[in-house]
Amino acid sequence: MDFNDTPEEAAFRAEVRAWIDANAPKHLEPELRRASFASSGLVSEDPVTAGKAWQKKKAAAGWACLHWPKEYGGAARSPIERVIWSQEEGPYASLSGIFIIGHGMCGPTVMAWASEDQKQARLPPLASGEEIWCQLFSEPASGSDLAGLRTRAVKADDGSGDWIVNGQKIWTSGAQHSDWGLLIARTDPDVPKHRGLTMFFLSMHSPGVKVVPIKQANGASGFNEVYFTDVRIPDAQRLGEVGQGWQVSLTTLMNERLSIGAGMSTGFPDVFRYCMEAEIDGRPAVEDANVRSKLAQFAVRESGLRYTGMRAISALSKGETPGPENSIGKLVAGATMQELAMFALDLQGEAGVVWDEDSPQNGRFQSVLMRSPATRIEGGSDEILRNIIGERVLGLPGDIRVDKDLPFREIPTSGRRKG
Amino acid sequence: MDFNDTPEEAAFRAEVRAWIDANAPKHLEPELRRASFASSGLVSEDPVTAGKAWQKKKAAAGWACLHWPKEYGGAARSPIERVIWSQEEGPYASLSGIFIIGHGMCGPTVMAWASEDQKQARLPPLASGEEIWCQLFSEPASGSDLAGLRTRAVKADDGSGDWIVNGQKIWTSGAQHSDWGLLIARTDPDVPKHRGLTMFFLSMHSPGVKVVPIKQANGASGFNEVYFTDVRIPDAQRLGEVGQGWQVSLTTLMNERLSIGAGMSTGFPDVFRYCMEAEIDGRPAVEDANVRSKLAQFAVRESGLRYTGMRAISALSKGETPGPENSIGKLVAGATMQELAMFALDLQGEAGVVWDEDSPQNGRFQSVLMRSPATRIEGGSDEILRNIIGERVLGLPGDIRVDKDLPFREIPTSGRRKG
Amino acid sequence: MNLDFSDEQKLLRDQVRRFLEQRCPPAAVRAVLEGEAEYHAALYAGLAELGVLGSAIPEEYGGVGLGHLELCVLAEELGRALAPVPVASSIYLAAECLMQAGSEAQKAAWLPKLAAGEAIGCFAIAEGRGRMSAEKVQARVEGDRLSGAKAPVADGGIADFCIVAARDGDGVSLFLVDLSAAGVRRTALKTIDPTRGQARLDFDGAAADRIGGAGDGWHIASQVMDRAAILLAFEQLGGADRALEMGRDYALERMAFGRQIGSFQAIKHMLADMYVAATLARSNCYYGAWALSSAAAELPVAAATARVSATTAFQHCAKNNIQVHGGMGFTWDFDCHLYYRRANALALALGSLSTWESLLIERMSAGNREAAA
Amino acid sequence: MNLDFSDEQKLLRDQVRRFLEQRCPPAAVRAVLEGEAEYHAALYAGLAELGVLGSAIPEEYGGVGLGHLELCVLAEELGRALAPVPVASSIYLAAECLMQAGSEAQKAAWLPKLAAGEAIGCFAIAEGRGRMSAEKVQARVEGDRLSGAKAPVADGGIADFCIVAARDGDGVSLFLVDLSAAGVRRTALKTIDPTRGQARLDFDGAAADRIGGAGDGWHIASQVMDRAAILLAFEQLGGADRALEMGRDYALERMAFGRQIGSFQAIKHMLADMYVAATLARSNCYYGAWALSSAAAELPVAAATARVSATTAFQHCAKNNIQVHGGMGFTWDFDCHLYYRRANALALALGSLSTWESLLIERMSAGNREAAA
Repeated sequence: MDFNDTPEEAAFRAEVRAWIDANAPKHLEPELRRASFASSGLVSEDPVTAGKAWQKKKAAAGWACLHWPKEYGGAARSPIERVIWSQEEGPYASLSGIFIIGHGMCGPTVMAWASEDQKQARLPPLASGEEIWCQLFSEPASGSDLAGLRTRAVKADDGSGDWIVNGQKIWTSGAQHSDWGLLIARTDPDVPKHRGLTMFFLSMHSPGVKVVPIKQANGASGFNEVYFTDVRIPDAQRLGEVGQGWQVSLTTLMNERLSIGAGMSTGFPDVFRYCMEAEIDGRPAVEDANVRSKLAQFAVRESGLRYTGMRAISALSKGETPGPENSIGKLVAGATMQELAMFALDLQGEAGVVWDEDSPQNGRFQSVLMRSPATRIEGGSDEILRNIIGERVLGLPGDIRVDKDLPFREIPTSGRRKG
Repeated sequence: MDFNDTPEEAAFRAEVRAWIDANAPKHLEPELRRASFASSGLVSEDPVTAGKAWQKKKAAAGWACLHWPKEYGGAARSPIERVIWSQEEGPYASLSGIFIIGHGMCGPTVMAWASEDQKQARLPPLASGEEIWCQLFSEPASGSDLAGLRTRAVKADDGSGDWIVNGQKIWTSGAQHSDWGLLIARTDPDVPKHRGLTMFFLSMHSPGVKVVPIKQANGASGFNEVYFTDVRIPDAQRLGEVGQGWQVSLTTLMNERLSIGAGMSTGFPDVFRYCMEAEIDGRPAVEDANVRSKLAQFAVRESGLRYTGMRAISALSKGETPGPENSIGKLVAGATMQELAMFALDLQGEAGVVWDEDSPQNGRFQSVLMRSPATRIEGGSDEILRNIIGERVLGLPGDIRVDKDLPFREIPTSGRRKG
Repeated sequence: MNLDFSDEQKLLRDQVRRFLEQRCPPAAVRAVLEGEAEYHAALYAGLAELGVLGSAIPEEYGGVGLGHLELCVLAEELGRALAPVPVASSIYLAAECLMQAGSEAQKAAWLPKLAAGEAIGCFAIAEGRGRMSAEKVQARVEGDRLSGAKAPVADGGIADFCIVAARDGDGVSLFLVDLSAAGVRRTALKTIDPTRGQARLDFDGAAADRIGGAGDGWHIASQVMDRAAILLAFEQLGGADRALEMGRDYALERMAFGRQIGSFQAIKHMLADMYVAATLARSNCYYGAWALSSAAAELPVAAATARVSATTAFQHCAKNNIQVHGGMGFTWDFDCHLYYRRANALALALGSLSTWESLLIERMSAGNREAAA
Repeated sequence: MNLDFSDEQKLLRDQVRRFLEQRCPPAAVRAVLEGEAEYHAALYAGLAELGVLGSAIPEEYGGVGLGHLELCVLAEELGRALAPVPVASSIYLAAECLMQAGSEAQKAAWLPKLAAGEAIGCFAIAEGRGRMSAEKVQARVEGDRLSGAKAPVADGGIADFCIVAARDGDGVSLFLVDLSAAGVRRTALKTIDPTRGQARLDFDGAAADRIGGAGDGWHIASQVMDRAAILLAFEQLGGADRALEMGRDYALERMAFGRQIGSFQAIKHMLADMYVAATLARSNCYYGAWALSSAAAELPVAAATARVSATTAFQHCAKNNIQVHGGMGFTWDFDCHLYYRRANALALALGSLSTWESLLIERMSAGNREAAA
């Protein structure tokens, strides 16, 4: 057991460090260090412009999409090299936040299911940051139950082979900046729900696509609704067979949960720092027995997640596949963030209600309080994650499914009130 | 809002108090005050003998089974009078603990379903404490899922009309002292499980009945297994129709959860008292901020249960039926007991592991630690109680039932391991 | 024994609930959340007209003279509807303080206006972050002139007068300050719950009129805050109950995997636990109402009990109501966040949960020691 | 980076696990729980033979000289099997203390016997209830003679020698006491976990040989307890993991309502939460193992981290394993209570959870202050 690099890893790290040192936009570092979940932290420049510039620079030097094959614009680096890169990239990584979905989910899906021509056309500009992708999966009536989606794709009756799409997607991050979208739609409502789906990709600039930002409970708008009105998609932009959309989507989702959960922080270090400064009855808060007991339990969750991440990296470093431990990341971090925010506000007393730049750490705890409920839902709710751990990690049976063999159109769609 | 009796209630209370003052076995009071959940606390006398004597005295003076009709040995008192009685009976109530199941569950079931002859024969000696009853419902393979029981009753082939019972029951409190038992058995395994059950009562002195105490995790034996080998029951001791056993059992269970949950204490007062005495770093534990925070949360659960009970009494006092609030009693008290025990041991430090008469409060917290896991299970597990609150109080839908319409013998009986 | 409200009080509750359903739907709350107004003035006037504001104020001072049980009933409804009005500041705190410690002239000057909704009062103890304490009070009165700063002050931006804790000689006293007078500067503060405004008040030689005895300020303020804590606990109870109902209703309506989501144990048991928390809070609040209305010696313990229980319940229910709603629960358009904001804001009013936890056990142990002595 | 055990260490683990499955099945644990013997002597001899006891003891003192990472691996397996043997007292504490602070003669006298399982050592700090502290030490040594009482002392009933914290002049020092000598009285104590014996030791002029410098006793004892805490955390981790497995297996086998009970979300999610707790504990324990084996400056923080996390996880898993099992889980015949007893007993060893929580934050904040200075 040690925390040191192997000689090869150390050499790679030195190379990365030197390149970043010479090329990173250092003037942005202080802002980027204030990045929080779902925000790059950037205010002095447009995040999309700055993000595209950084990605382009990386791509030119061979540092884009380390895990992708070289023929599609990647660098074909090993998983552990990818980890070292991200450790060294540090705060600048948040500049590339707009590409996470494209590089982590859409790209791998296209790579697995598209024709060679399509891959050659679409992947390099995605890798180099010229094009941004978004993922069009969730719908208002199908969140956790993704396969219950209702957006319809029907063959055009003009013999073109094109598909005509109508419906609505929701929770689409980055849709407003995106050039392309990965879309799952229902092509057959007369078969059981998992069997009537088909995957496509489409230009977000297509006629009939309308992006509407969702105002969130915290006042921000990180997500969008996307409306489709007679949007035309060429059949060549179908991924997988008609009716095979569910299997295709599993490629995407497998990557989504990994990338959301891995290495999440609970925000403990900020709260701990605040407890070192704040006072209770004239003494440092950190000396209060109640604060200590609560902080200690938060601390071991934070360090538990940190070392769980390092265990996964250790496995990667040895060429092994990490175990299922990482699936706990978002489950633990989401709930803990929210508890920590309430705890930090409690320490502030009546003044905890105030949310402005004079609040401790620029109002960070108030922001986390208002943002954290979403963390416990997006990308797999706490309940879905517990199901995944129970079923895929512990091998417990699935929930009883009443909709499994029903044709989609016969599945009940609204709860009837008793009495 | 007030905590005072109405004039009628005050008069009744005075009458009760005077009678108890004149008749209670006062020499036993100190022992009885040490009573804990599932134990009368009595050591100097045999609890069964002492219990029967007290019940007989009460019956003779018209204080037995206050809620029963007079013709069956009861006193036909109002619910609020019953509450006042139990408040005044205080520690002596634990003497009658051996009759709780008979008076609270078996008696009402017999009253609702037996013939008039049977009622005349069985209820008065139960009311007066001459006979003890037990309840033979749970089985090793059917705990929460009571209707999955397997004890079989078949018609004797001798034309007597008698039933022959074979099988096993479990978790039977007081079976070793009981004269009679209320038994639910399967009379038809070819119909869905709720429809093939029939209720009986039988003499526990019948040939073929064997009572075996269960040693519990804490070393005590409050429960028994009861084995039936070709036990003969006259058809006249059937309650309700053949196949109607489930409906009959609901009479019993409705009463069980009420009597278990109502007015439970979490044990907080003992722990609070201990925190007043114990020290942390040379100062009273009760001054420690961590102790205070945890105690406060325990305190509001204890008082919340106490005043929930009083709200129910208030409703009774006005002739109303209490709301569903009391269903939370055991759910809250069970979990809290266990947490409180761990908390009290934590305060004792390394010495908390020691469990003897020199431990604080005679080792009470160690005893609660070892007994409380059972409280969260017996008489409806935490999970069953949450289902009840969710479904019966909040009106949420029931769990999906896969066994509902299957003939009993086709219901799967063991889990198959995957892979 | 009767740990319940009377039939008349329940009728009153139904009446106020209907009134608030009509006059204070979520859209009315959102108007304050999103708009410029710091409170819903028409609703406040309506509540005055209905007699809500004056319910516990004696008739001789323009009130209805019902009592504090009625005020508890009303508080629950205001909490349930998230009413964006300064009732807590003006009635639970300012009016209560005047009734407890005000001079005849002070009462006559302000109570009728408070009851009629013609004036708004507020209560300013805190000076910045952390637990409130007498030692932390830096505001100072010299020669009937107040200087110093108070923040946050609930409803300080809209109040006509303020009751301020300030140093006077060696001790802390309470002072009544007319906020329209010279030497007062108000600054609105941004908060997590804009439906209940907060402000910073800076005083620079503002005229101050002492309430109660010199040096008695902290003692009076504590008594007033205990009483207000019970009323706020009822507001929290109303909010918790409504959040539970919203979650329950959504769990019945929303389908996933072909089932109502309330048929999944994860959701069903979450709602059951919300019910448990709300029920414990209700029972503890009733205990508080009894203590408040009967001036019982248990009042300090009952106040802390109700407050700890109701804070815990409202935060628990508001947080899990969002979780039951899933993604929709986190949109601006659904009302879940209104309850979440209020739950977390009320959790800090009059001192945070950990403060009240500590107070509860301190008071219980003091009581226990006295009983033993 | 490699936060994992080596392949050789994993082989060792598999070997010891097989050994314990054969030699320490639940029946062997029950023999100690229900019988007169205070520990499983044959198993202990077998562990000595296998080299487990001496794994971290240098070869020159009769050990195997592997290291502390191997000892962590072994501790996890001992915890998993609930091995009723005095490894913690004898190896994690007594041997560790001798290695840290013993004189050449003391090490030569006892380490080979400890490694061979020919002698059992124990460690006596606590004197009665509450948190251990230097101030609480009343036992006293005058002229190499020890007087006073220590309780509870884990394995004090079976040990050959004891390391005792006692006053000597003004400070607290550690002393080695041969328990077969005159002036020693042992009294067995009843405990919640009879598979790990506890005793009270009364000393009346027993011969005592100082370990380490005069007045250094508390400092050495703290260091030793930090090291032992990491090893105990591995025992807790092993227990937590096994309790989780038991619950999982039962949830797969047990049917209710025609379904495996593991298909109910209430049970499934309970087990998922147990998995989360056990996984966090494992990662924190590995951090502790790294600190222990590399003599890192982070050792005190890592020890408290591993300890808090593993205590929480084992208590959580042992408690909910019973709940998953329902009524059967509460019978003497099922093994659930063996884990519940051990979880609650280990939670108190070397100081209770709240003590370690406090230590963790105290140490983190001290480290933070130093880093800032």
